[in-house]
Amino acid sequence: MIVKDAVCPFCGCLCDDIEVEVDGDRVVAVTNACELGTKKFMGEKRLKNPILRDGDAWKDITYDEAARYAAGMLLSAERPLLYGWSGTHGEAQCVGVHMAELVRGVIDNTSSVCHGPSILAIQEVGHPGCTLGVVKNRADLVIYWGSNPIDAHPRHLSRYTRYAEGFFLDNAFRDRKVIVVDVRKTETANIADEFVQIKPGGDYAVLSALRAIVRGKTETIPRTVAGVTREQLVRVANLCKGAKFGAVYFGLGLTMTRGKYKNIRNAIELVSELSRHTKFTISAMRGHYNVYGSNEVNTWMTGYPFGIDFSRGIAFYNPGETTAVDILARKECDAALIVGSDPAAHFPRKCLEHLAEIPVVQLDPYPNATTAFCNVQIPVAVTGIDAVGTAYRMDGVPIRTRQVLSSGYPSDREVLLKMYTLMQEGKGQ
Amino acid sequence: MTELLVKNACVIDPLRSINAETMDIAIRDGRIVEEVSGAAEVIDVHGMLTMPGGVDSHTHICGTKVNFGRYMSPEDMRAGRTPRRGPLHATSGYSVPTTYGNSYRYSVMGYTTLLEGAMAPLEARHTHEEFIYTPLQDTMANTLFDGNWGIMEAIRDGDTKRVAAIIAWTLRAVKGFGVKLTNPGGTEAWQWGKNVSCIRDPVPYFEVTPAEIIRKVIEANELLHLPHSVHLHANNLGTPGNYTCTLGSMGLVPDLNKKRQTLYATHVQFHAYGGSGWPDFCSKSEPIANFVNMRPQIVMDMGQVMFGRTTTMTADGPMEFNLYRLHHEKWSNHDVELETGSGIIPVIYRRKNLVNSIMWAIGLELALLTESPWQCLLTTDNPNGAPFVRYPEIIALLMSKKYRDAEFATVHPDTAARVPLPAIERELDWYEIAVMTRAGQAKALGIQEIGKGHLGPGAYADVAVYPIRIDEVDPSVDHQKVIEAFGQTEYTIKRGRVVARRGECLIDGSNATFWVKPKVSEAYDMGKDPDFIEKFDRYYTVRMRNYPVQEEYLNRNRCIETEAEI
Amino acid sequence: MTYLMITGRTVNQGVTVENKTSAEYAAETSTCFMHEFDMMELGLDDGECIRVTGPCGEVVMRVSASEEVETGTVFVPYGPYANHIVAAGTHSTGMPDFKSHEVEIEPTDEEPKTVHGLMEDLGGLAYDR
Amino acid sequence: MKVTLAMKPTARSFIPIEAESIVPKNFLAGTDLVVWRGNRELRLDEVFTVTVEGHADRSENVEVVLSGDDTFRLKRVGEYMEAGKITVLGNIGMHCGNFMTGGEIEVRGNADGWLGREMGGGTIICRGDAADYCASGYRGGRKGMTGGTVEVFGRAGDFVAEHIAGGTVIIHGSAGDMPGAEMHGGTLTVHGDCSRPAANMKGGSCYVFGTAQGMLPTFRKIGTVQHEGRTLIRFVGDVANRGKGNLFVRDYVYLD
Repeated sequence: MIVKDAVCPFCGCLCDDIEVEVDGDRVVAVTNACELGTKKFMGEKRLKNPILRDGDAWKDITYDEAARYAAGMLLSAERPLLYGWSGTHGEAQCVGVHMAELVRGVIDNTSSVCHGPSILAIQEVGHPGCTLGVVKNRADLVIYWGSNPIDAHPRHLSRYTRYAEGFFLDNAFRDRKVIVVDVRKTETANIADEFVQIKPGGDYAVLSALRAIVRGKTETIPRTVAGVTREQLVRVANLCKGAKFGAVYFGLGLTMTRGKYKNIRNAIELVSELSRHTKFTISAMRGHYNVYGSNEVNTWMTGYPFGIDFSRGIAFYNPGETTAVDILARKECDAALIVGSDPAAHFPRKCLEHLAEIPVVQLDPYPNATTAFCNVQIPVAVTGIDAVGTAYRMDGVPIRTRQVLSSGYPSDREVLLKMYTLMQEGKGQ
Repeated sequence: MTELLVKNACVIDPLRSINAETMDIAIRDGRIVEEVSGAAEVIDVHGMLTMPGGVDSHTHICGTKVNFGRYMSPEDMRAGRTPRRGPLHATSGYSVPTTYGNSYRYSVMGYTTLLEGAMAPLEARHTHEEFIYTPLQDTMANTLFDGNWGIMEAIRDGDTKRVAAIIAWTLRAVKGFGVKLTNPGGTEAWQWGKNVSCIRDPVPYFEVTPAEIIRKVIEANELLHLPHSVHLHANNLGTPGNYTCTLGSMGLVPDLNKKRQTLYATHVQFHAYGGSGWPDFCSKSEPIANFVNMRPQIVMDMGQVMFGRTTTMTADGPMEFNLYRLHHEKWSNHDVELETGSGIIPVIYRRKNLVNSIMWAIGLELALLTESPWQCLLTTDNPNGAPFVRYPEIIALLMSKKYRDAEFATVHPDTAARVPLPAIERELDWYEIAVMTRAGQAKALGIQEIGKGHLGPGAYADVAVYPIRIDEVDPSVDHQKVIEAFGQTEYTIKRGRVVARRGECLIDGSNATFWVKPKVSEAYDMGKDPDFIEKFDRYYTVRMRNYPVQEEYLNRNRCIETEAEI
Repeated sequence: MTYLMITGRTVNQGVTVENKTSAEYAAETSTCFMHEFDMMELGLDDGECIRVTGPCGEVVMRVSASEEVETGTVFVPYGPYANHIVAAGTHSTGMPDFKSHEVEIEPTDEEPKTVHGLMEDLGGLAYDR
Repeated sequence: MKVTLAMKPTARSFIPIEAESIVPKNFLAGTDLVVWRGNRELRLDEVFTVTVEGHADRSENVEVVLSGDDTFRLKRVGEYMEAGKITVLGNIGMHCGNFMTGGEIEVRGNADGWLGREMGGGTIICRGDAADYCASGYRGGRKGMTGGTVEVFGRAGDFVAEHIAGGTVIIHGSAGDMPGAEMHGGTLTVHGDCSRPAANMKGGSCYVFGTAQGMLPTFRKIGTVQHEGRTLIRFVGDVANRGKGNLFVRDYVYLD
């Protein structure tokens, strides 16, 4: 059987033109997807059933036993952390928020170590953005800043920018200029019309300098800024002002470096300044396929996109205090539920040392690094492969993923609902 | 079977011409019935003012743009926070509250039906997801067609039936209710950083004018026999002197429908400005209201501004950018491929500001100068003019000259020379308020026939009982009592269940979504049109098969089928 | 010698990320990409082992020559090896300095640990079935 | 009246305790107050040994003294404080003196993040170091500190006085990255070194008596001035942002 127009649950591009050939309960071929997506569809070695750590050994348990363990753990905790959420569908994320409200815990998603700083910046200055198709059809200038789509979002270039057809571009490949700004000469830099190489930690200064130049204050700028000559900065500023439609895509090269959200704020303010001259937009290159969905769900249900602390009943938000890395490193939680992410692979070691000390339950289809710190792991279906559900693309477009095969695994939502029901009973509701 | 009897209600039900009659309301299984058995639960309301549940025919509560307003405003979320209590979820926010916050607060004010004013088709799934978490109201979504490429091309080709066919396909795909035009043509121009100045400016590349878009989409809307008329946010919102553009747009509208208006002009306060710039900015509510008084084919809503902090959000991207350049506050914009766009900025309307004072006056003037309350409905374009929790104050202002004068004394002193408000003596009565807050809204939306906005047998049992006796309170004097009464119902009954009582919501609820499926002939099924399919595949970034919103996204699915003429 | 360590996504990290117990994932995420001049200075050949010491510990990786990194800078794919030495401080923003860590690098005869080994060092228990 | 709150030693738990009830005013009505450890409500005397000496009928006459080894776990002490005095003998947790409008808080040890966030008046003295976001604003907020004084005798972390719109902040040691970011009013003085001061400033004054590392390229150099016996270089900016703030530094280094 061939499933057409399947939705790839890997990165924030959420490509929805994938063809998946299925033989029984196995994917045998994937067409249109990039290497990352293909591997995800072809994934193997799932965890077969829920497991419980019993001293220095693992034992198999039932889904009911696992759900009871999780519910009990969350109900008895004084400050449980409910973390992850970017690797699951929106319907499951909604249950997660209700759980956090009920047990008065902290709910955070992977954006705190991804584009959380971008959100902090947007909260200061807003966000002039657009959907990907607007860029595809119009942009004659695309800037990748601190992002390397060839490795992280391989089809971004072919579907939306460098190699994409555009309604308003006669010859898109020739008429569309690409600028890459990075500290490394990445593979993406090799396909750029202009590469701006910045000294590490210098993004903020370069962005400030560009803003000043766009405002006609070139004389204030020193001869070089973070390794970039003033001449090149002026050239880039002129390319931007001369474009009919410019689009900036930024990545973790801005969010993870010195200054964090201030870098993004500066980039957004550059785009707002350019909007006085021509059309310009800016967007984040989001990693997990549904990290934006967890921001959206959290926002409509709690008012905040990530890092929400319900300890006091009402929602409190303060990234840096209510975000997972900070809480774990400061040992400020006493239980953790992990869904749709693998913090043990992606968090600094100090966080892992605390995970080793507290009870942890994880929902994940595969054994992963976090498994080692779990008291219970519950295998679930993979959204977009053996479960359906809603995901939000990096530009905010919601797409319903398709189920391409049946595996018999329950979805995240089903498992979470089972836990939530037990928790409501535990709370006498 | 569940039965409820609301006894001794002082009922105002304008769609049935009932004005303050004391009667009992019988409810069975969520519907109004003639009578119930002796086993029915009885609520005696002792002569309190009782109306059909409130209907808001233009509010922004769910979807991409609203959620972005929340997302970018953690400072707004610090207000209005409540913890989870019993069946109720936590809430946050003042001007852009969480979905639960919106739903609970509307319910406490007696509202049971809401129309989300602007849904981008490509992002419709998001609106529907949020509807599910707006549990205490039934919902429907106006669908944006202002910058739709296919429609502009069909208009350029003079093919009105194709315009209708694209609307039909899209409404059905995205589970939309009505046709919304926001700054028609302007949102497409904005994707080049440009705008259209008024209805005769051609849209770049597509070479059609806003006037053509408005007229052809109106014709298409009527070909499809949609319950609601075209819902227009006119060009040129918020600029001095824009009233001529508004009159020009209204002048395009023929009278095509016997049951309802042919055009719903929204938040007209923002479109009734005189002057050649900010220095001579003034009210032009009189020419607008006079024009509407002579044209039954037009219904408008106020778009009232109230002083204080709020968040503006609209599909009108270029207008928001102009606001940003005025305020230099934070600014968000979100253009949607082949369809439309949106913009968001926070604002504070201040009494000390002359322009803001004039805006405040204009909304009230429109309501007071429009002779028929059926033609000017009460809204703030929530949250653009003010959050909807300010409605009770607006009702009191409309009912009391004394209250208006007292408020007027606190606004910018130069306002008097720029607006007619101080000379207007009219005070609206309870019946007129009932029209403007439910009956007129239901009629304008075309949902009275499916049982909304009235209390006749067969209607949805959505009832608002306000803790006030209208034979004892003189609204022109006791405006404070009016504000209190409309701020908190004694009972809000939704689908036959008491969902809110004296300011407290009681149950979690479950909403229904109304949407429209026009039935068109095979020849006009765009799902099978090769040109439509080819353009979709080439220029959208979502596959056509993945575009339609599945019925799984409708909590309670209420499809309204229409027989189209194509 | 002191280097600036940047971590980030690579295609190989991405294709193995759903199979963290695999040798391929361990191999990719324990690779330290380095400029060949820096390798010459340390006397390193492609594939040799290095001890990388960061603000909160040390970890053994394998070096790989790369033209993408500048001298003085090394690049390590996201994963448990780099994170073994990344500090947890976030400047109160929620986000650690994943892309701006000073590290010391020296040749070593030790082999990189397995992912399981790293996790068990921190108090975890590997699941290996 | 002197209220002494001696924090009881606790098990090895680091769950923060939110104690916004600890403000002088609340003790006028007694010590029957609650604090929260995570999601658990606790009586004040479950966490502290409470001693009251003397009597007061106005907040001005109340001094609260906090002691113990674990006071670094207390958050929000002195929130919305209007008058009186709080003395913390050791370290204090996050958000001490949030929204404070009057009175005095003295921290003898170190203060964790967000010390004096959105402060409107009064005085905070920190004898040790202050962590990140000292005297700053809130996420998404337009305005940070609007009045009062924060004086830190040790070092300050990153983003000190972010969004400051009024009031005075003095750091006797060095400050971290981006002190005075987005400042639009008020005065920030850093006696030691810092990096990237006054980023994107619109107004106000920022003094750095040490070296400004990574000096931003978008400040216009005006010349030298004498200030409190020091020769400082005066800049105006941030020109990226139509800013008209004043930045004075002893010396500076660009990232060139």
